[in-house]
Amino acid sequence: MKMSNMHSEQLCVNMGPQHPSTHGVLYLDLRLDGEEVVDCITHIGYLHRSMEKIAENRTYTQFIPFTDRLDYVASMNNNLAYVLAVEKLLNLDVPERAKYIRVIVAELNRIASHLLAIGTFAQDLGAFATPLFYCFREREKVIEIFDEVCGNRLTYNYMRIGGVQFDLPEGIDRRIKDFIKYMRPKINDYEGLLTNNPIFLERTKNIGILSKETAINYSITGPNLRASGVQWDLRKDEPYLVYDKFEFAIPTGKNGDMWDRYRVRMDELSQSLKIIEQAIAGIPEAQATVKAGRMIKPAAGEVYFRAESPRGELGFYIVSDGSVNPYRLKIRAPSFSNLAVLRELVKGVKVADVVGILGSLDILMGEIDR
Amino acid sequence: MVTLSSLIVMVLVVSAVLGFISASAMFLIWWERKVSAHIQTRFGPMRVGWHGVLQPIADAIKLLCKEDIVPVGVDKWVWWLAPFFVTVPAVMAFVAIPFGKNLIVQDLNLGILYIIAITSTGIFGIFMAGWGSNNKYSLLGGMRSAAQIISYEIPLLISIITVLLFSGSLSMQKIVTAQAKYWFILNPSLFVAFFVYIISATAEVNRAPFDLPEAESELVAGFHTEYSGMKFAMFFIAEYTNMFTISAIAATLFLGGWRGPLLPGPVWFLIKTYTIIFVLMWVRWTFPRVRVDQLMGFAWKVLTPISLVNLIIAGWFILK
Amino acid sequence: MAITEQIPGAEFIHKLPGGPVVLASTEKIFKWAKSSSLWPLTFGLACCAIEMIAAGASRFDIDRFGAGVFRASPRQCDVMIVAGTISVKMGECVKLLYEQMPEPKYVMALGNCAISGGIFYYDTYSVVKGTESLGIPVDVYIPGCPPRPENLFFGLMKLQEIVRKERHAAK
Amino acid sequence: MRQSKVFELIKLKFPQVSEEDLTKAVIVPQELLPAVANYLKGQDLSFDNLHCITAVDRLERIELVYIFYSFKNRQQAIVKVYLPIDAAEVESLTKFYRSADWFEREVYDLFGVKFLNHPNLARILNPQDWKGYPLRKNYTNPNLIRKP
Repeated sequence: MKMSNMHSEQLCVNMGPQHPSTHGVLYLDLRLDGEEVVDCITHIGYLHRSMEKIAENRTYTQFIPFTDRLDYVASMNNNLAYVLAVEKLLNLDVPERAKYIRVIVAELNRIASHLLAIGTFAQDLGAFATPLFYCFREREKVIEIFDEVCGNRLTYNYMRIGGVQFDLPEGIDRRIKDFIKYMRPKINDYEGLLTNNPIFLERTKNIGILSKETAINYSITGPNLRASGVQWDLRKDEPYLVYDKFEFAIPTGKNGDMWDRYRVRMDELSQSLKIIEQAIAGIPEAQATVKAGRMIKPAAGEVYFRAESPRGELGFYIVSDGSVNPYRLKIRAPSFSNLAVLRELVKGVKVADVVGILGSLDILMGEIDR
Repeated sequence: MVTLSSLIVMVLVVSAVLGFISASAMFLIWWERKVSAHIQTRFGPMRVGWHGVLQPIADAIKLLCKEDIVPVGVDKWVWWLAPFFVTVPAVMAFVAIPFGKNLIVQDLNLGILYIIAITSTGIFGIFMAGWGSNNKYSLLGGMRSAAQIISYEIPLLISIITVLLFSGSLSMQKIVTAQAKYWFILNPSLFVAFFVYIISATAEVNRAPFDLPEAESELVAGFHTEYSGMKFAMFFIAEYTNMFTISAIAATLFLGGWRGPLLPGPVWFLIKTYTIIFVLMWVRWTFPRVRVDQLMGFAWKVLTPISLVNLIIAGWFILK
Repeated sequence: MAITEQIPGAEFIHKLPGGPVVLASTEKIFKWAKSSSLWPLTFGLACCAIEMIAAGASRFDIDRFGAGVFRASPRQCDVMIVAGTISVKMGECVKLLYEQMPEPKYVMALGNCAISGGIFYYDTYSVVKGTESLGIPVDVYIPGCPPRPENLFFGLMKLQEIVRKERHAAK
Repeated sequence: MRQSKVFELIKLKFPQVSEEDLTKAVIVPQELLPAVANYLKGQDLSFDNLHCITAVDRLERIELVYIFYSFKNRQQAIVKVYLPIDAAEVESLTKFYRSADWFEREVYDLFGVKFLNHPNLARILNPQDWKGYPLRKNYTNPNLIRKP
């Protein structure tokens, strides 16, 4: 008798909302046949904070701190996408120096975010705490820089409409350069710890395969899309700020399995370091901010702007009616679409792979539930 | 006929063994926390006693005075008995472990068989915990552990049989005596057996990378998800005691037991045992976990054939 | 009820000469043990959870205080760190988790959202205005948005102080 | 290819569509939406990605905003559908784009737009027994305290 003909009674396991590896408050309704997943229904909304309703009652500047709390691992990138959207609405051009500063902090935050993604992914595969804590050790270095730049560890609230809150402090370029020098060999450490580990390879290769067509059809973005073999990065394809001045590659995967998604993130770490290096070298001495005023009144109109956040394309759709508050603000969060594909990916895999695939998608509940 | 004096001796020996077990388990818990912390570039417990040495004692006292929750819907008897079924075999195995030349509770002439037989019954407790908790995570953990332990028992036993071919006896003390000339691990065929034994024994005691029954990132806490307070502590102590037992067996069977120059026997025995435990900890805090089908595949497709071939080669050597 | 009263024969020990001293010191040991081994629940709600992990990670290392054993099962932990915004949908689950924890149990509200709703107090329809409004008693409030790991340690030390100063070892 | 070019192409095929003055978005009558989506996804325009669906409550009507993207042509298209507020119903796009599933559920949850023939039109962010549609301008809830 073939194994595939054997079925047992379906077991319904509720994973979450409190579960060590659901990355926050996600609730998966798993239907199991033995250890095999038959179906997985995803329930979200356990962190729904009604950001979009808040936005309608705040001025444009007042909403910046709320964007910090969307994707709280990459606050700078959220700030950035939001202020760029508002600037596009206002047709405001920011000084060159501000653009460079924005690129530097956004890329630093991308490194911090990818480190967390790699660490939690390894944790989900059962490498208990060690890779995660190694990643946190390096992440602390980035946070230290941010702490000096804007005085906070997690929610930076650093970008302003028309520039940045403060200019970079004295001597920060030295520290950033030190960090780059420190970080490069550490990437090799991770390669040694995870990449060539036979158990890790066995667990990640050819599992959770996301094909190119499915990825596009599900509107997957970011590293997950690139891992499926689509060479697409907004920083390169629709360059904003000064990304077109820098040289960097877009790492892509082949199969779109867990290992490719991990690989793409690992490669992006070094690419981000490369961008920061070039930005530090080319930063012009100038004013960092233009005065946009505290009460911003854009003309009536609509704008959709998206930027490449570490998890994918973060878009802001802002409708203005000419008053100080946005009439409607829609946040198009990358994790939202990235999570939607989970049900497709986990059919037929083992329970252990569900958490692995979830970890490899690198979702964050803050921006899914908003 | 039990006389009073033999009864007193018995009580003394039993309390000595129990005392050693709890002390050793607590030491191991502290040590594991320190080892893991230093692997992760942390310090681990520091505030409770010197470098946190009193930490496991504090933990134990705290667990002792925690509320003992009996969830609604548990299979009462099974649920109650499970921690005892896990702990008692772990303790009973100590009867036949030789700590020194004369330091053994009872040198059974079927010593190793007894230990293997006793430790395998620990699975009943785990499965009872999984079944009795009436929790799906526990059930999955219990089922995984049953499948895992049955599969790994085979390569484990075959690797031990390889040793027995060379020692010619099942008695633990005689196995140690047989290593008077050289440690068994230096024999090429037993070298292979040693690794088969260590891998299957790691799986047997549910340590990472084979810690599927209590896989935290998948099954919350596995078979002991619903246990609180002292019952949870019993699972914890049993886990560390089992770890000590398998390492002690490895030290006895392959590393010459309590034999060693200069230092007294028990010291050598403990050094060897704790070295193996340290390696197990090192592995635990470095490797990711394997998946359940890979785990079974590894046991049946890799370890069992290797150990069988190894046994045949060893037998051929001896007959030659 | 004091924990020592649960010990079999406590009344008899109390009557013996020196008995109360023994009981009192036992009580002290229990309190010491409880305060030095506060195991938190692995339970991150939102932003503050990242700082909670950071507090457990290499730089800060909450394990130094004996509180580094993050247990995923509520049955095995002593302190619930409510780290983040509680939404209306999540409220019931938080309450359930609190009820599943065995006594003696403590709650730390980490961050403004867990204290009062924080910046999500106004204009939202889906945020619970703090942990206490769910009916969960909070022992330590740690303000900040998010609080730094140092603040979490300060809160933890305050909680240890509370535990040591409790009238009875069993709550 | 610009948004206006996309509009012209759609206009050729579907004469009923019009262009919004301010935003240059393509306004599609609600009964034509599936046909337009099918055309957008087809060979001529190959908009293979439905990037986002959202809605705006304009008090008298609800505007549905569809953002399409074509990876082949590197081209974005914004399509709008005006719906009357008291009978907000439109055909679901799930049979063309899988990403529409969750986006439509979100719009249903927050604006109360009914998507016909959706495989599982249930609330996604709010609890299933939630009353009202929170992002409509006239939404009230005792929990909702206005900032003074």
